[in-house]
Amino acid sequence: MRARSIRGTGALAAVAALAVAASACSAPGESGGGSGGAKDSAVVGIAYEPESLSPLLGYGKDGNSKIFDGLLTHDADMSLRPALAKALPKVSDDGLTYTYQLREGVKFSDGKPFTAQDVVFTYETILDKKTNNASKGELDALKGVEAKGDDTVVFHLTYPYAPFAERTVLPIAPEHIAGKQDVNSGAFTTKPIGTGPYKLVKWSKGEKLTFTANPDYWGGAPKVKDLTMAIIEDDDIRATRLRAGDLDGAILPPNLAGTFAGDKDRTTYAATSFDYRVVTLPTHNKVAGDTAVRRALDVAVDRKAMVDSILEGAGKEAYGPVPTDSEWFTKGTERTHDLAKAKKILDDAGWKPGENGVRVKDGVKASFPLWYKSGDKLRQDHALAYASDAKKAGIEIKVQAGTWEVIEPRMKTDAVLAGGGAPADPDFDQYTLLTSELAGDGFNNMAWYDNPAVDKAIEAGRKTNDPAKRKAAYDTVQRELVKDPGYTFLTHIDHLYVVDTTFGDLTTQVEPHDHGLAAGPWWNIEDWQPKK
Amino acid sequence: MTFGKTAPAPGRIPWGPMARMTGRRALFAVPVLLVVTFGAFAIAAASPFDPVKAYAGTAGLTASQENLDQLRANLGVDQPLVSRWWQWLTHALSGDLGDSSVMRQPVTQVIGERLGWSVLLAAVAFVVAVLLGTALGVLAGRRTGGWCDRAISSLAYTLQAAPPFWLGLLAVWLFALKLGVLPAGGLTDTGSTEVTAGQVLSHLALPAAVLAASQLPWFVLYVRQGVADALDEDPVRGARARGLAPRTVLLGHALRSGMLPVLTLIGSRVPELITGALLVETVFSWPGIAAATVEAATAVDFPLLAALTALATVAVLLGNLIADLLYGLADPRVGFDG
Amino acid sequence: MTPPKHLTSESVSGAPVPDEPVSGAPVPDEPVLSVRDLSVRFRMRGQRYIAAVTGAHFDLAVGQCLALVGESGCGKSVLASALLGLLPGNAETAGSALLDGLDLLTADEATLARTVRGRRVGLVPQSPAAHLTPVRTVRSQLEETVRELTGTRKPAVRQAAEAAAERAAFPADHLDRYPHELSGGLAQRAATALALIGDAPLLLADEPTTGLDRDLVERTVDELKRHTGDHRALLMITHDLAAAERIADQVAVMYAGRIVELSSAEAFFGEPGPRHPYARGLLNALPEREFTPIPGMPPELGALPEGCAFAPRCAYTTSACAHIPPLNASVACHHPVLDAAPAAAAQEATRA
Amino acid sequence: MADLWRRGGAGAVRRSTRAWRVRTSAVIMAAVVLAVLLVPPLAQLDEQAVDLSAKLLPPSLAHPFGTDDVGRDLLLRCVYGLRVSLLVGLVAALVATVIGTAVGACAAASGGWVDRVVMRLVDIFASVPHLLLGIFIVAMFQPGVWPVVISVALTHWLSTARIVRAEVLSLRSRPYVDAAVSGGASRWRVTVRHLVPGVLPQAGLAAVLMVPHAIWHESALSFLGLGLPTHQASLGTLVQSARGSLLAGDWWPTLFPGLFIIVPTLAIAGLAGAWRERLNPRRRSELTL
Repeated sequence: MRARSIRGTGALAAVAALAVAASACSAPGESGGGSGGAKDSAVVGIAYEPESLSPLLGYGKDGNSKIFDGLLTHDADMSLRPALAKALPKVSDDGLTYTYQLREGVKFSDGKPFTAQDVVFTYETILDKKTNNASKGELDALKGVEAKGDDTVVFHLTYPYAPFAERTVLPIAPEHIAGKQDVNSGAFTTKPIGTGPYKLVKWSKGEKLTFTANPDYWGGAPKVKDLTMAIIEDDDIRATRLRAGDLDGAILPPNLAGTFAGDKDRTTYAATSFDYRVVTLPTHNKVAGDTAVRRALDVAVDRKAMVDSILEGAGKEAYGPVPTDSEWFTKGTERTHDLAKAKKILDDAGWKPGENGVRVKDGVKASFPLWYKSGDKLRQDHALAYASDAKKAGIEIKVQAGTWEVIEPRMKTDAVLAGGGAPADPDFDQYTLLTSELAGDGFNNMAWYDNPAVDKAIEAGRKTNDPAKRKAAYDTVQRELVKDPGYTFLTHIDHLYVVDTTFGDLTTQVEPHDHGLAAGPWWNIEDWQPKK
Repeated sequence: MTFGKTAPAPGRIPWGPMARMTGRRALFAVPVLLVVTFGAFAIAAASPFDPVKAYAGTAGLTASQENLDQLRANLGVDQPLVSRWWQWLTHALSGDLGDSSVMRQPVTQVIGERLGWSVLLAAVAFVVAVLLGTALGVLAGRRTGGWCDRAISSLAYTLQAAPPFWLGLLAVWLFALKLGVLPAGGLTDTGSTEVTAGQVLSHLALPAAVLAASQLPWFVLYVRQGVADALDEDPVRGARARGLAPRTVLLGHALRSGMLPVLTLIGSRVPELITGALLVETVFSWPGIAAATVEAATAVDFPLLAALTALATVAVLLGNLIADLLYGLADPRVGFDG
Repeated sequence: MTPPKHLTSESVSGAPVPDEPVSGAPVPDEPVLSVRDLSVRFRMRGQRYIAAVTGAHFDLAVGQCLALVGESGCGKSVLASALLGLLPGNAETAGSALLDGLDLLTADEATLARTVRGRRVGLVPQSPAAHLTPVRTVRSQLEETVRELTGTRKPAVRQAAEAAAERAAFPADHLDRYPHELSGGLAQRAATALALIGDAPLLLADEPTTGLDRDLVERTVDELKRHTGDHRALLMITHDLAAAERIADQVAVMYAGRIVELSSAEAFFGEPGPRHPYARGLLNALPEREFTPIPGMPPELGALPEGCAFAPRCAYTTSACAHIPPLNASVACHHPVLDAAPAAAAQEATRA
Repeated sequence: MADLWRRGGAGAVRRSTRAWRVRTSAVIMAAVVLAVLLVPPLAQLDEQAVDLSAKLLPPSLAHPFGTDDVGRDLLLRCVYGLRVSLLVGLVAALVATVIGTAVGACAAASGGWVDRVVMRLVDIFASVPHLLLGIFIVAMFQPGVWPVVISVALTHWLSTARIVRAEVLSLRSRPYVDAAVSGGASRWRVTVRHLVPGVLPQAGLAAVLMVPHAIWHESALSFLGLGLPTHQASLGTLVQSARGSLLAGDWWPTLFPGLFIIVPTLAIAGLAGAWRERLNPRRRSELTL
């Protein structure tokens, strides 16, 4: 939506300039393509912008923040690799101590050296109650951080939390700057300094973030010198501006990405993801809380049609939070579309066809509302398709739109078309989505799902480092979800990015639901080798 | 009326009366703005809108109650309506219109950066609409009931019924997608580092054309009516009887009298122009103030919305003033008394 | 100023001689305008027609002034419009009006605009201020007319316009005023100045004295007469008999769209006086005469009575009046008033 | 008497195409009303029903307007959209007329400073662009059907108030009102019993003329994402949700809803124009839209 901003009196000056037919005036932004040689700048269009750029408030917590580095980072296969740490951590046998050796000679972009104290400061600040970090629960297992000299950091856990190393991708903030400011509102939240491959030049809120390469980056200076991330919420406008050559790359929904299919100058990348779309079936709704209804809906829904049409093939059918191609997926839990079976389940459970084909049981009509966030076309289309499928089985689902402010208070009884997904570890999704103690806790466990067997399995999975035991635990969860599907998982959606071919062949990571600044083909933009 | 008064010296602009009229209008604007801004606050107060949650954004959804309460106190939302309004007003007078939550900038900065582009778009569209509308209106009004009139009037009525956003979308489809001759939106190519007049002009063409098309019918129909009526009146009869060429009669007499009612109503077009700009800027992602208004509304950005509503009111009053001044200048029978 | 091309004796002599000279009026030697059977009707909704002028028939010679008199709504102004080709779109005409060999009724708009209006027929309109465009000064409209009618170019225009104003005795220091800022007399002079620019052989004055006070009326008509001189003809349409008496050479009386009497001014205002009962009634209504108005109201043109239109108001009505009387011997009446003798004689005569 | 008549006037002929226009408008409106009333119960089709296998089909015999990007028939969607938009427009126009009539009648009946203050407030209200005020109201009250109706109603009563006030003032000078007043009736009683019925035709005309405006506003708000939810068919949401398809080159989901706004608007304007001519024969030159 927001086009390039025009600073200060620039706009008025331009009016005047036009009036006298002058040729040019000050530029609206400093980004943009170089005029010759290898393209050393990139402008990419993204849909959301972060609320803050401070790692202490949650920015870049899943790694890859461009401005910062974590102790570890992910490679293209989502395997952990050392970053600010010299190597992967040494884990004690009881799984309660993680020891990291730090990389030497790393400097923040202001020239000050990076030390173990910065790591301790970062983690301790996040855990501080006064810090408004919404995801501090992810470090629940962490008891304390300890610096041993300038180059060693030791983490002590309260319980052996299996995926802990995955959490240490979070970016490290400089104590000498952030430590002197109010953590929640200081200048650091908008003008961050880090060790990462790029330095922030300017953040025009709601419009774009401009970065320039960090020439002293410990991993080598990036070839793409200038990086602009244009924040364009509206998909149509993003597509239009990409087509107009305004942007070098952009994330697009499937239907719009499809319009670039024949474009020789642009390549479409489909990043597989853990990003699922799901219908919550609230336990406290008389219809949606009924196991028979849940099971019927689970087989009545035509996931393949959704993938083929709504996602234009860019995605996979989803049967749980774990995508079917993940090593954590439990083979055999796929549900095929079977309308007859759905009807039989309902018939057997006593849901008899009533007026207008809507089933009734004990005077209760098989009908419930389904909310989606207004303006989200992908969710709207999923919701409408789901409702159409349900109708065929005799369940009436009334699709409603609203903002989160409207939807949130209704989540206890009304179904919601929700999304989520974190690829790093199965615990990340399943713990928040399915454990009964998180029922109704904000956007955690929105369906108030309550299954003791699942609770037990999740608890077991997160507290052991033994891969076999973990696999068994998550298999249990996925099998329980077949028996009592408190959510109808619909699809895992591929994230589609259309990028100018001059940047060569790019790669993508497996992406989470919440694709931040650094997801997409530009996850490793510091390593790009632009063509001439 | 100035009947009986001594005639003003020919060719001299009556600055004095014009300045006095401007002054009177400025005085009238004060209560209008007070009422409008107070109305905005009253609507906000009556609505379920919670400025605290709006300020906190999505973080507000998960923020603790304690946190929200603190924010509530900081924002002064606890105070009664009148004192909040008064506070806003006094701050506004000192140039502080608050911070826009959606743009994450001070409201004054948002306005400063975007107003110029909106004025450019609106002015170009308005001038095109006036010129083209006058030409078509004269063509149609010259011979009402003729095929030319019917074609032009039908087109005008149809254009008037067509929503500008729909016209805009079709224009994008045709000119940007099918023909590929004009850019579909924005102000400049993002790839370039300068705002060049050429780029702005090519990006301006479609939105200005669509905005002009949305304003055009009104001008066409009023000029047509004005010319047709004037053609039936004595001054034109007199001019024809004098043996003036038809073109002179049409342009020098019928049009000049016929344009008068149009002039008086030009001021009333400012709201319509703003309405059109709201839609056109959104369709073409023109970085103007109207597009910002829509964004502010979608995100319930009250400080920005309130300021922009007041700004729009000022624009309307200004439009009325300019129209009346023009009318006074164009028609010597009318003074500057209003 | 260049003299208009058409004012040559050749073209005037080329005009056809009227086929049926009207008796009772001084026969003009050089008819500038000859009107034959001119009728105008308006087409209304539903195939209805309103006859505004029916069978008008007269000649007008150089140096002559014809006063066309009648109450308002009798069709006088429609006749003037017809001569200028300024009738509204729903009007239909019949007959002819020859001016310099050109039939004004059949001429197309381009001919009328380019060669007739302003150039061969100069109009001094009714309510002259209203016939000027209100948003332009008198000077600008004078200069414009000078430019278009005489082809004078830039530097000379200003002077030519001032000369034109001068001719009509319009004061030069009022040239930069707007029409609404002029007094009635000055507006009249401005209109006259405009009408004279094209040096037209026929001046058409449509109610030139409406709204003026007595002194001004006299001055205005005197000026018109002066401008007519001996090289122009003046057709003055008026309801003001006193004004007509002052300058007219012939008088035509119109009632309900028809010319009911056409005679020399001498005979009309002096002895034997008007012969049509209506004309007589008009004259007698003047304050300096009997000061007795004609009873009743003139009929609406859309709802004319059968037969003689004046019959319902006429003291002499007989059964013959059920038929429309033709214009014989300059009067259209079945029982014209022959002299000032009692009407009874006339009545007797027609009954016989 | 001449028997050969010629067209005499060089001026324009104003041939009346009015009757033709009124007839066409009436036919279109009748079709619109019938479609809107009858199609939903007769169609027995769920306009929300998604058929993912039939997405974005161009216009054909089976789908005269084509289908949208989730395979819904656009003709059906347009009819439903028109139904919703028309309903919103009607209710909004009705509410606005009631407000306008009440305010106008009260101002005129009270006279004096009340009249002046009220009409001054009306002037001030009129200084805020309609759509902007609508946007403001909807933004504050969350998008939805009722906020849209309210915002359209609250921005459209001004002209009705002015018309009604003027009409009441002119009616008040009529003899029968004088008679009622001298008969001892109170000012309010006179207003309610004698004046309000007298202004109803004008108010009704204003209401009808307002319907296209209201539809227009609804569609504009919906298009901006501030009106009805996008899955609910209204003419505005249809254009809004067609945007993506249009950028992909599929023109029909955008074209037809727009025509559904234009055609009824013209038809209503045509009928209301005829009505206005009957009410105010002398003000023929006034424009109808």
